[in-house]
Amino acid sequence: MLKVGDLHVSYGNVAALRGVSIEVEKGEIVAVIGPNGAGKSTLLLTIAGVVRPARGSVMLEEGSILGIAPERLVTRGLSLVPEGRHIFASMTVAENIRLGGTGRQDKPAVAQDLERVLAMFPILRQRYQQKAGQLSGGEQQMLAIARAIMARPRLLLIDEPSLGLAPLIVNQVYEAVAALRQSGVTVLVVEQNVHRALAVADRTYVMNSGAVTMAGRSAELKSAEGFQEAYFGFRGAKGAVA
Amino acid sequence: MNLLQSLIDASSLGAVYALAALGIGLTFSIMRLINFAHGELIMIGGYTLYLSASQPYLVMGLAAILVVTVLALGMERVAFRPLRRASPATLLIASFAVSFLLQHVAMMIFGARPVAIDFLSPLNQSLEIGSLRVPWLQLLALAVTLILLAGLSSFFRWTAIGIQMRAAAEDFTMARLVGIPANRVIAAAFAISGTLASIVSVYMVAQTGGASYKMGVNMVLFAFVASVIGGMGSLAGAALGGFLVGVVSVLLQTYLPEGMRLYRDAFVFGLFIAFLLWRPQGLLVKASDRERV
Amino acid sequence: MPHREEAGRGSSPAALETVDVAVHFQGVRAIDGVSLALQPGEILGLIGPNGAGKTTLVNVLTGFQQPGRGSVRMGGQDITRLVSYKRSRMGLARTFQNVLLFGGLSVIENVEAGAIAAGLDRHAGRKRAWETLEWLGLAHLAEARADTLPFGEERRVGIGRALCGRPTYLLLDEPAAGLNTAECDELLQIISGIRKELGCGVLLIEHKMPLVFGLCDRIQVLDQGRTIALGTPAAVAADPLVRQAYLGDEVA
Amino acid sequence: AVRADEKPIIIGAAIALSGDIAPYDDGPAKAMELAIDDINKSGGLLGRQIKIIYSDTKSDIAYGSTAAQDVIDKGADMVVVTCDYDYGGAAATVADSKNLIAFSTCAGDPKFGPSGIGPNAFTMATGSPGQAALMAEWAYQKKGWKTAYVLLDTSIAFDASWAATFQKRWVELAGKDNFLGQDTFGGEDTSIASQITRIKALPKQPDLIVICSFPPQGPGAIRQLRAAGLNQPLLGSESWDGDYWLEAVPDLSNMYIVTYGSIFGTDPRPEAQAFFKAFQDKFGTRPVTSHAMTGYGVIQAWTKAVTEAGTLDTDKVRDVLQSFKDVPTLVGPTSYTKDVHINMQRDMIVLGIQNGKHGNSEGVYRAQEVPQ
Amino acid sequence: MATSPAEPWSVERLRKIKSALLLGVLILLVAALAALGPPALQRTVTEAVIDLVVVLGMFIFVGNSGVLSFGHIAFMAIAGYGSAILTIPPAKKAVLLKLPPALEALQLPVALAAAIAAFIAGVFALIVGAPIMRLKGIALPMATFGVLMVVHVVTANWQEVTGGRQALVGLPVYVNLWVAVGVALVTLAVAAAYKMSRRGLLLQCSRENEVAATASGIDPARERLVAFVLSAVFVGLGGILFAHFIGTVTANTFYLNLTFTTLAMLVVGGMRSLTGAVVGVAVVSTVSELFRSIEKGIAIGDTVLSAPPGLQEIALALMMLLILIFRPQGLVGDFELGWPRWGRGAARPAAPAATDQTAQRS
Ligand SMILES: Nc1ncnc2c1ncn2[C@@H]1O[C@H](COP(=O)(O)OP(=O)(O)OP(=O)(O)O)[C@@H](O)[C@H]1O
Ligand SMILES: Nc1ncnc2c1ncn2[C@@H]1O[C@H](COP(=O)(O)OP(=O)(O)OP(=O)(O)O)[C@@H](O)[C@H]1O
Ligand SMILES: CC(C)C[C@H](N)C(=O)O
Ligand SMILES: [Mg+2]
Ligand SMILES: [Mg+2]
Repeated sequence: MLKVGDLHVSYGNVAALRGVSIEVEKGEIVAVIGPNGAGKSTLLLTIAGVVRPARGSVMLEEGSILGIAPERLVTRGLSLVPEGRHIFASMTVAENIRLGGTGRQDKPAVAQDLERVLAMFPILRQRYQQKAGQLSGGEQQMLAIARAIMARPRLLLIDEPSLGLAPLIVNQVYEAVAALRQSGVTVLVVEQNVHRALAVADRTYVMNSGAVTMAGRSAELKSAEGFQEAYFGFRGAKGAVA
Repeated sequence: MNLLQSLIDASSLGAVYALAALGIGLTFSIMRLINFAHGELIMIGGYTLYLSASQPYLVMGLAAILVVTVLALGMERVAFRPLRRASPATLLIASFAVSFLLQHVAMMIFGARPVAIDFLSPLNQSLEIGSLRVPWLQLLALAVTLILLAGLSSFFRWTAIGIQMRAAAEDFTMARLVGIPANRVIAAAFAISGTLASIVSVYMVAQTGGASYKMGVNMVLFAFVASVIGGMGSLAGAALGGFLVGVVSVLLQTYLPEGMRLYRDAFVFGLFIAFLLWRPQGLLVKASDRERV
Repeated sequence: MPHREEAGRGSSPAALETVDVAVHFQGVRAIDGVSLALQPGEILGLIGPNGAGKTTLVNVLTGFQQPGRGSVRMGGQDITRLVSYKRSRMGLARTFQNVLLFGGLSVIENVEAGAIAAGLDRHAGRKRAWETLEWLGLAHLAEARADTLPFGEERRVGIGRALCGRPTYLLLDEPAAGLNTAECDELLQIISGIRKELGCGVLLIEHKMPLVFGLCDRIQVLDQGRTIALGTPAAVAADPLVRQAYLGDEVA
Repeated sequence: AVRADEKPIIIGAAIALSGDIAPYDDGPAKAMELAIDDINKSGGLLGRQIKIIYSDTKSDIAYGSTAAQDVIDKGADMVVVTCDYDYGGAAATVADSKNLIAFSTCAGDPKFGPSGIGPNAFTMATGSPGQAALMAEWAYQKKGWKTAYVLLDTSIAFDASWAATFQKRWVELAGKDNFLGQDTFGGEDTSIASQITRIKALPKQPDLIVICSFPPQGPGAIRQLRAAGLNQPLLGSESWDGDYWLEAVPDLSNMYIVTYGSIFGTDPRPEAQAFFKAFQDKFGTRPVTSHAMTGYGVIQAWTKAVTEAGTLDTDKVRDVLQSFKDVPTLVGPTSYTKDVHINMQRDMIVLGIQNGKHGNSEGVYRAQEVPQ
Repeated sequence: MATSPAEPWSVERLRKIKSALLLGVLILLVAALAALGPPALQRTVTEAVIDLVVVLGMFIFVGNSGVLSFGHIAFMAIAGYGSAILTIPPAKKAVLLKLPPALEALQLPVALAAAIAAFIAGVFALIVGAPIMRLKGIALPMATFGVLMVVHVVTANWQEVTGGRQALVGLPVYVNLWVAVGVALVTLAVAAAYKMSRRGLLLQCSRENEVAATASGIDPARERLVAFVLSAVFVGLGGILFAHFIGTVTANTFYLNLTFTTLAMLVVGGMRSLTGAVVGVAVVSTVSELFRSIEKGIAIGDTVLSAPPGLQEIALALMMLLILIFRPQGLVGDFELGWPRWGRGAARPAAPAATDQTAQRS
C-alpha cells in the first residue's frame, strides 16, 4: 500500500532522515519506534506531504505521491494525526470533528462515524459545544484521533496516539485501532511504548538517528538479538546505566 | 440640541465605520493580518467609480465591486500567500508596503489632486420626519451593514466553507491535513473582504463625491480600532465596534465645548485606551474564551 | 548535583496546600472541592482520568487560575490571591503539559532564565544553568534554539528551567509524555535526584504508571474534580475505585 | 562688477512635485518656466541666461530641507519653495541659513518672512488675513449679508488663520451678535452630520457660511450641507480655485471664493488674461488654479531686484526687495519692508460658482483693513 | 554525558561586546566616507543616522519584548517639541507661540535642553506605560497606537504651545553628521548592553512565551515598562536630533509615515537583532536614496534619464515586500554580527571532557 524508498530529509543543516525505506502492506498495522529525535515524526510528515524530502520516493498504491499537496492526499485516503495534537483551539469540539470529514460526500456514513467516535470518547460528547482549546490535554488528544477517524482514511498515520492519555483510554485507543484495521484501514503508528507497539503491530521498524536500524515481525523482534541496542541506541544505553 | 437627531447623526458615521471594520476584522481573524492595504482597496474602488463615471450608477457600482474583489484576490496571491507563516509583525509591515505601493501607483496615475465624481448624489437628500433629518444614504448604509453582518456571521458559523476558512486561519498546515484546500479557502476570504471594501468605496464616494489616493488610510485606522474594540475574531464585534467609534466621535463633536472640539480625536483615542485597559479582549469576546494554560 | 545554597527558603516545615478548592468553567466542574498537601521533600503523585482536573489544580496552585472557592497556602501563608510570578519567586516552580519553552532563545538561556528570574545576576545564573544542563545531560544542546528540539528533549529543558530557580516545590505536569521507556527510566533518576539533592517537594502528574509507582511517596487520585483516593502506592493500586476509573488492568 | 558669463544663473526650486501639496506647486512652477523663457529671450538677467532646477520635496516637510540643500549643492543662486508656510518653511530655513533668498510662490501665512523664518524669506502670496478680510468686506458691504457662520477644516494651518481673520473682520463690520459661531471638522471625517445639525439648531440661520477647507474633504462637506437644505451662500478661500472638484457637488450654486485670478477666461485684468493665454500656448492647457500667477510674480520680483542691485549678492538683493513699494507684478502691486515680507492688501478676484459653473467674476477687490 | 565546556558568562559577554563594537566601527566607517562626499550626501547620511538612533531606540523595546509599538514616534514628537520650546530664541517664541512668560523667556543651552526633553519623553513613557504595559496580545500595540494618536492630535492643535498645525521654525540647527553619529554610538552601546543584560533576557523570555515567563517568576509588565521607558528616552533623542537637524518641528512629521518607515526598517532588517536594526536602516535608506536620485534624473552622456515622481516610493515598497517574502524574519533574522550562529548543537570549540556525569548525578 505504502512504499517509502531511501528518504532523505534535513532541516537546514540538520539531517533528520538519512535514507529511510519502509513498506506497509494493505490491511497491516505497522509500528515505528525509536528514541527522541530519531526522525519518526519527520517520516510521517514527509509521507503526508507536509515536509519535502531532499531525496527518495514515496509511493501510495503504486503511484508516487511526492510533491502532492497534503489536502489532495486526504482525498486519496491518507490521514495523519500529527504529533502535538494540533486541534483547532478556537473552534468548538463539534466543528473540529466536523472538519475531520471535510470533503466526504457520503452523508449517512459520516453521521454513522460521528456516532462511533462519540461512543469511543464519551467526554467529547459532553464537551461538544465547548472551545477545543479549553479541553484538557488528554481530551485534546482524543479529539485529534476522533477527527482523523472522521476522514475514514484508507491509510491512517498516527504519531504517538497514547501521548497524555490515561491508561484506560490508551487501551480504548488501541482497541479502536484494531477495530479500524478490521474495517480495512491500514495503519502506520509511531509509538514510544515498546510493549504497546510490539503488541499491537504486525510488523515494527526501529529507527535511530534518522535511519531504520532494525525491522521485522513484532513477535520475533522482541526477542531478536541486538534489539535492545537498535532501539535504545547509544544515548539510551547510557541513560539506562544512569 | 436634539438628542435624537444627534444619535441619528452619530449612527451615520457609525454605519460606515462598521462596514469598514467588517472587512478589516475579516482578514484579521482569518490571517492575524492587520491589512493596511484594505484602505487602498477602498481607494481603488473610488477610482474605479471615477473611471466609469459616464455609466449608469448601477454599472459603476458593479464595476467597483468587481475590480476591487479581483484586486483583493491578486493581493492575497502576490503579497500575502508567500507570507502565510510569517509573524504578525512581518505581515503588518508587508501590508503596509502594499498599501504604500498602491497609494503611489494611484498617485502616479491619477495625480495627488483629488478627483470629483458625480455618483448617487440624490441619496444625499434626507428623509424628514418632523424635525428629524435622516439622510437616505445613512439609512441605506445602516441597512447594508446589518444585512452583510447577518449574512457573514451565519456564513462563518454554519457553512462548511466558513468553518474551513476559520480552520485554515488558525492552523494552516493542519487544515490541509484534514483535506481543506486551504489556499483557495483563504483566497475566498480575501475576495469577500475585497467586496466589503468596494462597498465602503461606494458609500464614501456617494457621501463625498470624490476620491483621492489617500482616501482609505483613515478609514482603515478607525476600522481597525473598531475591530479591536469589538473583539478580535468576532465579526459582530467588529461591526459593533465600528458603530461605537462612529457614535462616540459624533457625540463628542456634538457635546464638547467649542475650544475642545479640536481635540475630539484625542478624546476618542483616549477613551479607546481606557477601554482597552478595562476590557482588553474586546466587547464580544468573553474573557473565559482565552486559551487556557 | 550542586547543593542548595541556603537553607532559608525551603526549610519551613509547612506544606504547599489547597484547602477545599473548587473551579467551575461555565457548567463544567473542573475541580469540586479538592484539598491537597504537598510536604517539603515529598514526592506526591497526582493521577486520574483525562479531564479529572489535575492540570487545573496545578493552575490554581501556581496562580494561573483563580479558584471559585477555597484557598491556597504555602509555608503557612495564604497565597490564594498572589500573582503567579510572585509565587514563583517564593519558590514554587512548575512545568507545563505542553512544555512552553522560550522557543526563540537557546537552551542555555531558557534554563538560565529560571535562575535570573529568581534574582541571580547573569554570571551566577549562567553558571548554575550550565550545572543544571550538565546534570540533565543536555549540555551538548546548550546553543541550540529551543524550538528545534525533539519533544522529549524539550521536556527536559522545561524541567531544567524550573529547577534552575532552586524551588522549594516543583510541580511537574506529565513530564514523561512523549518519552520512551528508557528515557522514562532516566527521568525517574532525575526526579529522585531532585528530591535528594534539592530537598524539593515534587508534585508529579503522570499517566505513565511505572514512573508514578516507582517514585511517589503518596498518590492522590482525582476523578471528575474530586479526590477518590489518597494513600501509599500500594494502597492506591489496590483500590477498586481507582482501578475502575483509571487504571483498568494496568499493572502497577 | 557685472560680467557677461556663459554660466547660467540657477533658480533652485525645492517644491512638491508629488504628494498632497504638489497640485498647488505645479502651476507656479510652470509659470516660472514661462517667466524665465520671457527673460532669457530678452537678453537674460545680468547678461546671463536663467535656468531652473527642481528637487522634489514629496510634500514632506522634513524632506523639504534635503531638497533645498540639494538645489543649493547644485549651485542654486536663489531657492523657490512650496506654496505653503508649513510645507515650505523648512526648505526656506535651509536657504535662509545659507544666506540665499528663499521665495515662496504662494505661502499665505504672515509669518513667512523675518518673523517666522528669517530675513531672506519672501513670499509672493497675498496673505491669508488679507484674503479673509477682503471676503468679509465684500460679503458685508457689496452683498449686504449680515450674519455669518464658519465651518473650519482643522487639517491645515492656512485655513485656521483664514477663519480667525474672517471672524475678526466680520465682528468689526457686523458686530459680535452677527457672527453666529464656528464649528470644526476633521479633514478626514466622511460625515459632517453633527455639524449640520448644529447649524440647523441655531436660533437664527446664518446669511452665509464660510467653508474653510479644500478638496477632497471640502466638497464632501459642501455636498452634505446642500443636501441638508443649507442653501446659503458659501464663502471660501483660494484653496477652492479650479473646477476639478466641481463634479463632486453637481450643480453647485451660490458659492464665492477669492483667488489670484480667473483661469476661466473671465478675468477683467488684461495682463492676467494675457498670462493665461501664454500659459496655454506653452503648455497646451490652462493652469489648474490661478496660483500659477504667483510663480510668474516670483521671477518678476526677484529678477527686478537683482537687476536693480546689479548683483546676485543676497544682502544687496534683499535690500532692494525690502525697498519694494507697489512694484507691479502679475499678482499685483508688491511691497516689502524690513519686517514684513508678504503683501496683505492687494488686488484679488472674487469668483462665483453658479449652476455648476466656476469662474463668474464678481470683480477685483482689495481689503481695506486687515485685523491683526 | 555532555562533552561541552561550561563557558562562563564573562566569555560570552565579551564576544557580544565585540560584536556591538564591530557595528559601531561600521557606522563610523560609513560616516567617515560620507564626510568626504558632497553636502547632499552628508545630509542624507546624517538623516539615516538619525533614523538609526530612532530605530535602535525602538529596538530596545520592540526587539526585546516582541511587541510592535506604534507609539514610539510620539516620544520623538514630545522630545522634539520640548527641545524646540527650550531652545528657540524668546523673540521668535513670542511671535509663534503663546507660552507662559517664564517658559517664553527661557532659552537653554542645546545640550541641557536635549537632556531635559529626552527626560520628559521618558517620564511620559513611564506614565502612559505603567497601565498599558499590563496589556497583552493585540490590545498592547493598539494602546500604543492610541498614544500616538492622542499625542498627535494634541501637538497638532495646541496652538499656544506647539503652534498647532503650523510648523515651528527657528530651532538652532546644531546637529550635523558627527553629532548624529555620536548619539547613534551611545544608543548602540545602550541597546547592546540592555540586550545582554539580565533585564533584557527576562524581557526576551516574556517575548517568547508570556505564560512560561510568568511561571518562571518574571513580571512581564514590569520588564516591558523598563524597556519602554529606556527606549522612549532614546527615541526621544532621535526626535531632538531630527528637530535640530531640520530646524523645524511639525506635528505631521511625527505621525503615521514615520511610524511605519521606522517599523519597516526594523522588521526588514530583522526585528530581534541589533545588526538587523542597523542593516534595516542602511538598506531602506540606501534604496530610497538610490531611487530618489533616479527620480531626479541620471545623466548618461547628454541625455538625462528621469523617472516620474512616485517611483521612489513604489520601488521602496516593492523592495520591502520582496525582502519580506523571501526573508520573513528580516534580512538578518536573529543573527548578530560576530555572534555564533544559531542551530542545533551549533559548533562550539571542542574542549576538555566534562567531569564524569554519573558521578555528578548521584
Ligand atoms: N523544525 C525543525 N528545525 C530544525 N530541526 C528540526 C525541526 N524539526 C525536527 N528537527 C530535528 O530533526 C530531528 C528529527 O526530529 P523528529 O521530530 O522527527 O524526531 P522524533 O523521532 O519524532 O522524536 P520524538 O520522539 O521526540 O518525537 C531531530 O534531531 C530534531 O531536532
Ligand atoms: N478554561 C476552561 N474552560 C472550560 N473548561 C475547561 C477549561 N479548563 C479546563 N476545562 C475543563 O476542565 C476539565 C479539567 O481539565 P484539566 O486540564 O484540569 O484536566 P487534567 O486532569 O489535567 O486532564 P489530562 O490528564 O487530560 O491533562 C476538563 O474536562 C476540561 O475540559
Ligand atoms: C494649499 C494652499 C491653499 C496653500 C495656501 N496658499 C497656504 O499658504 O497655505
Ligand atoms: Mg516525534
Ligand atoms: Mg492535564
